[in-house]
Formats: sequence, structure tokens, C-alpha cells
Amino acid sequence: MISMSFLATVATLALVYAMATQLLNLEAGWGGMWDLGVAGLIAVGAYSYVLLTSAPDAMVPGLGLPILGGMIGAGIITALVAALIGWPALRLRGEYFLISTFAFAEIIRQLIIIGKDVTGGTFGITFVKRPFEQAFRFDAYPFVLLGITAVLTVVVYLICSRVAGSVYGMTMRAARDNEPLAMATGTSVKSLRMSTYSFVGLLIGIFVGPAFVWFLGALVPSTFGATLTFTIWAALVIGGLGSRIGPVVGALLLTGVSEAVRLIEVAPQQAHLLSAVQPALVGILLIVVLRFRPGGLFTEQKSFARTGTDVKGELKRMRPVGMAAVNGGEA
Amino acid sequence: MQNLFFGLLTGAVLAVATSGFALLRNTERFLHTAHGQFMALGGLLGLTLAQQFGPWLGLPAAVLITAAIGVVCGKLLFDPIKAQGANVMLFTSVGLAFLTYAVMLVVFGSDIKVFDVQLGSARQIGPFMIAPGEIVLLLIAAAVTAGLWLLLSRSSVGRSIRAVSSNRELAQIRGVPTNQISSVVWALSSGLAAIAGIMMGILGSTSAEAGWTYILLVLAAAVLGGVSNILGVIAAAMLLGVVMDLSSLVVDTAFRPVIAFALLIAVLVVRPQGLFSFASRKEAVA
Amino acid sequence: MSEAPDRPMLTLREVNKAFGGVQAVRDVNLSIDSSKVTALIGPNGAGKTTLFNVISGFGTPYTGKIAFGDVDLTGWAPHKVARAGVVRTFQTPIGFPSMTVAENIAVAIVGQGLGNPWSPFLRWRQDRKVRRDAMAEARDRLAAGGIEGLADVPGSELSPGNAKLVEITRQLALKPKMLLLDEPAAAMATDQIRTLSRLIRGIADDGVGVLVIDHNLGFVLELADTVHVLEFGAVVASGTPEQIGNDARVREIYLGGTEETDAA
Amino acid sequence: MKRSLIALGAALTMGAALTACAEGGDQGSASGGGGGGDEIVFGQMLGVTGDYAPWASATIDPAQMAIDDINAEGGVMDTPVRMVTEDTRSTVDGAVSGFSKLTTSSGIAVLGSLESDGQVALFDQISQRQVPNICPSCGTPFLDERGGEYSFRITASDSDAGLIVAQVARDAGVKKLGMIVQNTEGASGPAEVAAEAFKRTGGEVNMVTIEPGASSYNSEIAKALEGNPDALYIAAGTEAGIPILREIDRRGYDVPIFVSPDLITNDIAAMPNADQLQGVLTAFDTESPAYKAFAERWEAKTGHAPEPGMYDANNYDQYILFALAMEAAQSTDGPAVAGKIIDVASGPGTKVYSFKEGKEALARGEDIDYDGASSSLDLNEYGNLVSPVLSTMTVQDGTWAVGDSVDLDPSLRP
Repeated sequence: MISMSFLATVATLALVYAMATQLLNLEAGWGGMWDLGVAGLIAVGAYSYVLLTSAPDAMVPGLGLPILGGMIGAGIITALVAALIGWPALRLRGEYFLISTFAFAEIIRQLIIIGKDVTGGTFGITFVKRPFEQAFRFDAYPFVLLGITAVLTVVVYLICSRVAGSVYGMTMRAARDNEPLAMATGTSVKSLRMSTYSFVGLLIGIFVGPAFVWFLGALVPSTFGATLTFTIWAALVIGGLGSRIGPVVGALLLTGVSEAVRLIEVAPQQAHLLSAVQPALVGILLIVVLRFRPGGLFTEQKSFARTGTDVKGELKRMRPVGMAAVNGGEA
Repeated sequence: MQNLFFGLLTGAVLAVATSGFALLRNTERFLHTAHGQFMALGGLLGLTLAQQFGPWLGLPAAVLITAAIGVVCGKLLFDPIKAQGANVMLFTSVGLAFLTYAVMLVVFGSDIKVFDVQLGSARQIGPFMIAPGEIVLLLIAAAVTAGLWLLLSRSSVGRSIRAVSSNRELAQIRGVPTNQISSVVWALSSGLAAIAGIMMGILGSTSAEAGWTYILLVLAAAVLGGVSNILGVIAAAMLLGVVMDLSSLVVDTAFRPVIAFALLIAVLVVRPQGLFSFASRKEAVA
Repeated sequence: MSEAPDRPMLTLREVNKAFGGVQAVRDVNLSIDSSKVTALIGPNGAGKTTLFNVISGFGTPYTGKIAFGDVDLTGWAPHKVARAGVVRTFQTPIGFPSMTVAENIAVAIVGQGLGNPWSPFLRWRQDRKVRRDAMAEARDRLAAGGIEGLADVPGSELSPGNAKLVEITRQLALKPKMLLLDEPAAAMATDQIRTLSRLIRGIADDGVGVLVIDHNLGFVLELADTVHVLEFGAVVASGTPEQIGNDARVREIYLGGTEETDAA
Repeated sequence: MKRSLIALGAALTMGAALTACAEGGDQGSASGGGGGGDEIVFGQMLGVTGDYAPWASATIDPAQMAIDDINAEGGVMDTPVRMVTEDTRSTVDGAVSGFSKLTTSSGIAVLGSLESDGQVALFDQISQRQVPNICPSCGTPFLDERGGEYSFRITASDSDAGLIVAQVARDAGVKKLGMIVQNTEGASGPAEVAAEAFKRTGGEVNMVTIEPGASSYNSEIAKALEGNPDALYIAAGTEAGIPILREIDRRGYDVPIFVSPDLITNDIAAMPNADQLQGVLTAFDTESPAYKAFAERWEAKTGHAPEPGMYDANNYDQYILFALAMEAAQSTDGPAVAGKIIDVASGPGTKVYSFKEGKEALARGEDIDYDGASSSLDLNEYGNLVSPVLSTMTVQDGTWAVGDSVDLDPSLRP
């Protein structure tokens, strides 16, 4: 028998990933900015939230703001950091953009470690203000948290959907498809990307950062390493880059598979074999989906066009910021 | 001064690894994220086989096996999706990285392993304190990169590889057996990964986890060098090694990764095509 | 030459552009009239596309001055040049491949006012109206061009000839005052070229200045009011199509270079 | 690759089969923590993969040994005991979802082996769910005054481990101390305490921070040795520790070296320059019968002696303690068991050295004081070792040998 409480915990984690994956999709799938630094932005959001909300007399002192204030504040701070990163990084093209966002994420993590007077360093922060925690019994709280996270996920989905169907979303996809042409039709691609990048930062700060912290209950810098970025990316690619529902499905599937491994019980001596199952499944899932449905499980075409023509291979046509550099061909 | 030598040593190993990565990137046109895992695989295989059959037999065997695994992966996983383009291949490679990691966990376990190879104690040579084994490693790295360069520039296989990397379709039309060349490149690239992985293992330690760390350095060096140019990539790897080791003279070592990455970003912003890319930047509008 | 205030003229003064030590454009002085079709011809590598890029803002940095009427366009970014009314097309008309043809054109219509992340939330009604109007207008424009059948075809699935037509239709939707066409006739069949000529003539008759680059000498000489010949980045001859067609030197340069005219 | 594909196919099939089994198996234990079922589940959480992977087998195997010992005596309250091991992947989110699974699906009665960061993150949840919890290896100062209700610790706190290094260095006449400190909580915690305390003795500290997983540490070593310190202190895991010591050997730096607890392992003792090394640790009491019994079997199993830096004996002890506490409480109920842990570990009562002895003594109605393989396990009100026996350790003939025991000089406390 699988306990409901465990399912609720796993589902909460899956939904946090689903939010992050949707926002990455907004940025990379529609905006064409292949950001390998999402983990860095999530770290900024999570730390800002905790530092804004925790009590001034806590071990790592904060400002003691209410939860909602903390979320909004975290959003603003993350948006500013995103703007700061985007300013140099968005000048770069293709794999150089990938690398520089990656480097920024690493810098953020290192600064969190070094700045231990503010962030608690490697020791991290152990107290987290969570919504309605006092109002419920501890064994009911996982379900409360699941409910809150689910609501936030729906909000993020609605936001992303609305962006997708708007003039702004259209311009964004146009700039992704063909940067020079978008410029030649009067779009300032640079400022469009800057605003998208900061906007994604804002949403990560408001939604993903706090929700992730609520789930974790404590913060340590090692949570925000490259693995987090890779996991979110894998979820996005499996679900389908550019599709609306794909990122949600991808994240739920990936987390589901990873955590389902926990339900297999083996002798403790075989624990290391079991621990290999999770990366193996993620790897196989990625390879198989890309081999047989290279656009991911859901496609962008399905999400937008009313034509019914299903064009295969979204990923193939996707051009991350100035893909020219990667393809070595013409843009 | 001593740090300069340390940097050279780090850089030389990194150069071996990165040249393999760049080679594959240039002919197969995607970023092979699993390269770091192949390094770890080579290191672990080398360690295990060296224990069984001694280093003289075991280490070359590990390199050959890794190369063979690379060829098989290329044929089985990457050839069928070549038409799907760089992104699909990039993420397939991420998948392969996870898979290789899992296999290493099963086969070798997760603990840290140490090569049973002594490098000897250091002697004063000029301004440097150098251990004999370090010279051997440095020489091997130099020989491997020089060999690669000779192979690429002098041999007919090398000419074919370069033809494929500059224009695959054209090379095919001109009768270059592109599929065989792909296999050769996979073998070379994976073999180089194994050599670098073994050297990393001898210098420090090796484990299934190490691959994730390796790939970061390789990516950084490759991008810094402007991926398309093997010599540039080698130079960038050396430079990265030296800069990382020299930076600790100037700033607190806690800031070393921050400095290294900030430097990387700064270089990219000033020269977006990498430090040593000689090809002029393609105009956005072609 | 007189210039009506609403019919500005595109002027280039002493424009020079070099990359990697190669002087791609040297000392170019040009005036391009509105309501006229001006052609720029020359062998491959003469610098035609580079000059195009320079004008449309993609070729910065360069030296010299570019002005459109009273507006000094020198050094402007591509999107500003486009918004100032100087609009270009591209040689390879890949368009926006993931969008339908109608969306392709709507993108050009919607303009920039709503192109920020807030408008979908703060001005949703307006946003929705703008989008719907744009789609409707896109279909009208396609119908006017006789290609309404393409409206729902994904941009990635157009034939090269249709792609060229869509490219021009899209850029016209920006309501340009000066249109720069980069090899519009390439990859087109003879009857399509005829349609294209009529279309371009019509654009000019509406008061829009047109600058055309093309390899097809026949097409250019028949269409253009004025022709400039470019060689090694410099203008070596200018005149009416008749003058240029009969210029011995031009024929030598140009036809000498046409042997390998590509069909791209 | 083919081989790995076959292996994977096999793994998947096996996985599917196991899931099926688990479904069945789970139902039996679903009633969980309340006990009284046909088995009692002991939970274990650790990073089998990720940063803590090097400790994995030294954590799992001794624990299983303890479970086997308990079951050899007919289990706890005549109910067999089973251990369920959960991988945290060395991450906090892995620990959170693993904990949820253990407490709700597996129905664990007790929880052991968690590392510092997971321990800190789960501390509140552990008390809320009233799961008795022992940490065999965490040094985090977080537990210094928070433990004692549901969370206990059977190793020295980083605060003590750090202070004692400063003290030993001071007593050895060190005036200038070079330090190489890994940027992770387990290593930097004690190092910072040591640095502060050493400065209070009037010494001079030159601290260099490192990242685990770097390709070489040459420059950092050179920097730490700038100004010729009298001794070097290395606080790191084996991943960074091994290359650092190798490089020190290669350069022939012959300065005395203090190493942090995590480096007191056999791999390190086998390094050519191991005779330079000195460690201070809650050393195993090699004279204790519990240690002797454990060490003998451990050596038979692994071919080497227990290693303080791997915390193998501590991992054994924790489950014996849990089992004895259950016997004493005659219940598997969380609060009841937790309430007995300090009692059975610290006495006063009959000294016992194994589960068998303890069970028998309890059956006779006596109070007991379990002295374990890792230490006498006397706990204070905060669930911390009262007076961790810290001993200096040096390497002799390729193994760590216990030297003088050291009493902490209270004047060094801040």
C-alpha cells in the first residue's frame, strides 16, 4: 500500500518542478533563450523569500515580512538579478549564452556559500515560514501544502497560457524563429528578451522559489547545483519544448518516475543498485522520447495552430538565441 | 611561479579532454554532454583493469574499450537522430550521461577510488618543484595532443575529418565515407576522454560522481577556445588551467570558481566568438 | 531633385564598410527616390547584400551617413530603421517557420505597443482586439495578393516561390515608405516573376520607394527606373535601364560575373 | 554499450518484479510505527548517491549487522526487525521525500544514519512525527542544544571536534596554523570553530577554502603553506583529501598535518605520507568488549579495521540503542522509545556490551547502560555525548592507531 501522505509529498515536489518547467518553457521554448542557469534564479528566489520572511532574531536574521510580502519581494529581487544577468548574457549567441547563464548560476551558488553572514553559508537556513502551518496538524499539512502548490501551479499555467496567446507571446515566438527578420519587422529583440528574462525571473521569485522552500523546509546551497537545472530541462524536453501542457506533463512524469523508485524495496546492501535506477530511467526516458518523438510528448503546433497539421520535430526547428553559432550555418 | 606549473599540468589534462569534445562537436555538430561521464568511465575502467592486468596492459585496454563504447553509442543512439539536428542530439547526450552514470554506479559502485600509481617525489627543476610522474603525465598529454594534431593535419583520415567538419554534405559528395569518419571521430573523442579521465584519476581520485564536475570544465574550455578550432581549444584549456591556478595568488581561493566563471563571461562579452576563433564571425544576415 | 515632405528620399553619403580587412563597401553615394524602383546590380561578392545590411541597420559599424528624408538613420538598430519606414526583405525567405502564414503576417501588423510581458494582463481586452484585427487584416492582405489559400499553411512548409511572396506581403504589412527587396525573383518561375514585377510596380506607384537587388538582369532592366552597378563595393555606373543595358563596361563586368549566378 | 543495455533491461525487469513484491510486502507493515505487527521496521536514510556516496557502504553494512544481531536474539519484543534504506541522493529534497516515504509508506518506527543537512532540514518533521532519531555521524552545531527529545547524536559535535584541534595544536607548540577547508558544511563547521579557538590561544591562522571535485589543489596547498606555518589542518572529505595529501607528498612538504574526522579512514592511512598525519576524534574505545566483537566481525567482512572517519561503529550502535530502548519501553511507540534512549545509553545500571546482554538484563528487570562499539554512549539531556572521548590518532604501519586521550580545555570555549 502506498500511503497518501507520501503521494502528497511527491506530488508537491512534482508540481514545484512543473512550475519551474513551465517558466523555463516560457523562456526557452517560446522565447528561444536556452537558459542553463534556472537553478541560479530559483536559488535567488528561495533565499530572498526566506530572508525576507524569517524573523529578525532568527539564527540567520531576516526582515520578518508576512508570507505574501516575502513572495512579492522575492519576485522583485529575482527579476532584478535576472536583469543583471541578462544584460551581458543576452548579448551572446547560441552555446555562449548557454555557458554564460550556467556560469552565472554557479557564481550565485558560490556567493551564497561565501556570504555566510547573510545566507548561512554551507550550513544553510533551517527555519522557513510556511503558509497556514500553525492552523493544521502536522500530518495534515502535506495535503495543505499540496493544495497550495497546486493552486500556484494553476496560476502559473494560466499566466503562461495568457502570454502564449497574446501579442507579446506572438512577438516572442517570432523573435525566436527568426531573429533578424523579427528585427526587420520592427521588434527590438534585445529589449524583448531582456523583459522576458526578467519577467521569468519575477515569476520564479514569486512562485517557484517560495514553493520549493516550503517543500524543503530548509535551505542549503548544494540544492541549487547543475543537477536541478538538468532535471528541469529534462522534464521540459520530454514534455515537449514550446507546448503548453507538455512542461507540466514532463515534470510530473519525470518526478513520478524518479520517486516511484522509492517504492521498490530492496535489501539495504542493494541500495546502490537501486539508486542507479533513477538516473537510468531518466536517461532512458530522454533517449527514447527524443528518438521516437523528437519534439517531446506534446508539440508546440498542437498548442497554437488551429490547422491540425502536426509537424514533427519541434526541437529540431527550435533555434535558441542565435542558433547560428551552433549549427555553423546560416541563421 | 610554482603555480604556473600546476596550471600547466591541469591545463594539459584539460586540453586532452577538451580536444576530444571539440572534435566531436565539429564533425557531429552537437555538444556532447556525456563526454564528462566518458572521462569518468575511462578512469574507472582504467583503474579496475590496471588492478587486474597491470597498468601497461590495463590502461590502454581501458582507453580502447571506452573508444569502442563511444563508437557503439554513436552508431546506436546518435546516427538515427542525426537528421533531427543539434538540439535533439544535445539532449540525447544528456540522457546518455544519466545512463552512463547509472551503469557506472552499478558496475563500480559509488565510492571514491584511488589509482595505485605513485608519481614520485618532487625535485627542484629550474624554478619549479616537479615530480617525475608529473613530467611523464605532461609528456603523455603533449604527445597525445601533438599526435591528434598530426593526425588531423597530415593523414588522409585527418583530411577527411576536416572535410566533414567544414561541410558534411560537400564531403559526402566528394566521396568521403562520412559514416566511417563519424565512427573514427567517436572512437578518437571517447579515447581522448578516457585518457584524460585516467590522468585526472592518477592526479587525484576518480569516482562515478566525477563526470558531472569534468563536463563543466570541458565546456568552459571549449567555449573559451571557440569550439571550432582544435588548436584554439587546446590553448584555451591550458590558459584556463593556468588562470585558475594563478588566480589563487591574487584573491582568496574561495572566490576562485567565481573568478574563473566571471572571467569566462567577461571574455565572452568582449569576444563572443571565443578567444582563439579565427573564423570571422558570421553575419547575422546571410 | 525635389523631395516632397511625405515622400522622403533615402540618401547614402560616403558609406564605407569593412570586415576582416576586406573593404566590402567603399565610398558609396546614392539617392533612392520614393515612388520609383531603383535597382542595384553587380556580380556576386560586389557588396550588394552588405550595402543592404548597412542600410537596414544590420551592418553596423560602418562609416558615412545614411538619411531617410530629414531623419538621420546612421548607426540605427534594425528595428528602429524598420519603424522609421525603411523595411527590407531577406534573400532566403525562411520567415517565421513555426507560425502559419497568416500569423507570419499578423506579427508584422501588431506592432510593438503590446510587446511587453505586462500587456497580456493589464490590457488584455486591447491585446485580444489587436491580435484579432491583425489576423483579419493578415487574411485580407493575403487575399489581396491572391494567396489566401496559404493562410493556414505553416511557414516551414511553403514552396520557395510562395515563401518569397509571403515575405513581401509580410513586409508590406509594415506599411513601409521605402522597401528594400533582396533578390525577390530568385527561385521563381517565369510566370511568378511576371506577377512579382506587377506587384513591385504597384508598390512604387503607391508612393513607396523600392530598392531591388537581383541577379536576373532581364527582370531588373525591365522593372527598374534607375539602375546602379556595384563592383568591389563601389558604384561604378548609374543610369536608366537603357543606358546601363547598353554600357559596354557594365555588360562586361556583369555578364562576366553571371556565369556562376546561383539559383538560390 | 550493448552490455549496459542488457544490464539495464535486466535491471528494469528486476525493478518491475520488485515493485510487485513491494506492493505485497508493504501491506504487511502498513500499520507501521505503532508496532505490534509481524515485524518492526527500522528506517535508514543516507546519500547512497551524490556527495555522501563514499560513506554509503560503511553506513549500510554495519547497520545491517546490527539488525542481524537483533534478529539473532529473536528480534525486539520477539518481533523480527527489518531495515529499510532510503537514498537521499545527498540532497535536501531527496531527504524530504525519502522521509515522507519512510514514515508514511514504510511505517518506520525509528530513523537512523541521516547526514547533517538532511538532519537539520527534517528536525521539525522528526519531532512532529515523533520518530526517535539517532544521528551517528552529524557534527552540526545545530543539534548542540536542540536534541534530546526525538533526535540524538552519538558522535562529537563539530564544536568539540574543532576546539580539540585548536587545543592539540596549541599544546604541540604550534604558533602559525595553515588551514585547508572544504566548502561543505561537514568540513567547514569544525574548521571555523578550530580557527576561532586557535586565534583565542594567540595563534595565527591562514585559512584557504577549497571546492570538492577540483582537478588539482596544488595552488591552494601552496597558498595555505605560505609563511611556513608550524602545522597544517586539512578539513575535507576523502574526495578532496586524497588528492591534497598526494600533492603534499609529491612536493615533499614535511609539515605536521592535522586532519578532520572525515579523513580518519584506511585509504588515508595508506597514503605514503601518512606518518605526517595526526587526527583527533571520538576514537573508538578499542578495549571495549563491544568494540572488539564488532571489529572482529567487521574485519572478517571487509578485510580492514573499523574506521572512525567512516563512522561504521557508530552506525552499528545506533540500531542496538533503538532496539534496547524498545525493549526497555516494551513498546515501539515513538515517544516511549525516545524517552528510553538516554536511559539505556547512559545508565545508571548494569553495563552491557551487546543487544543480547542488554535484552537479558532488561528481562531480569535491571536498568542497563549500553557501552557501544563506538564509545560508551553516555548522553546528556540534549542527546549529545556527555564527554566524547577524544583521542589523538596517528598512523602506524598503515593503520590509524589511538594515542592519548584528550580532555577538552574549557578555557577554549567561546
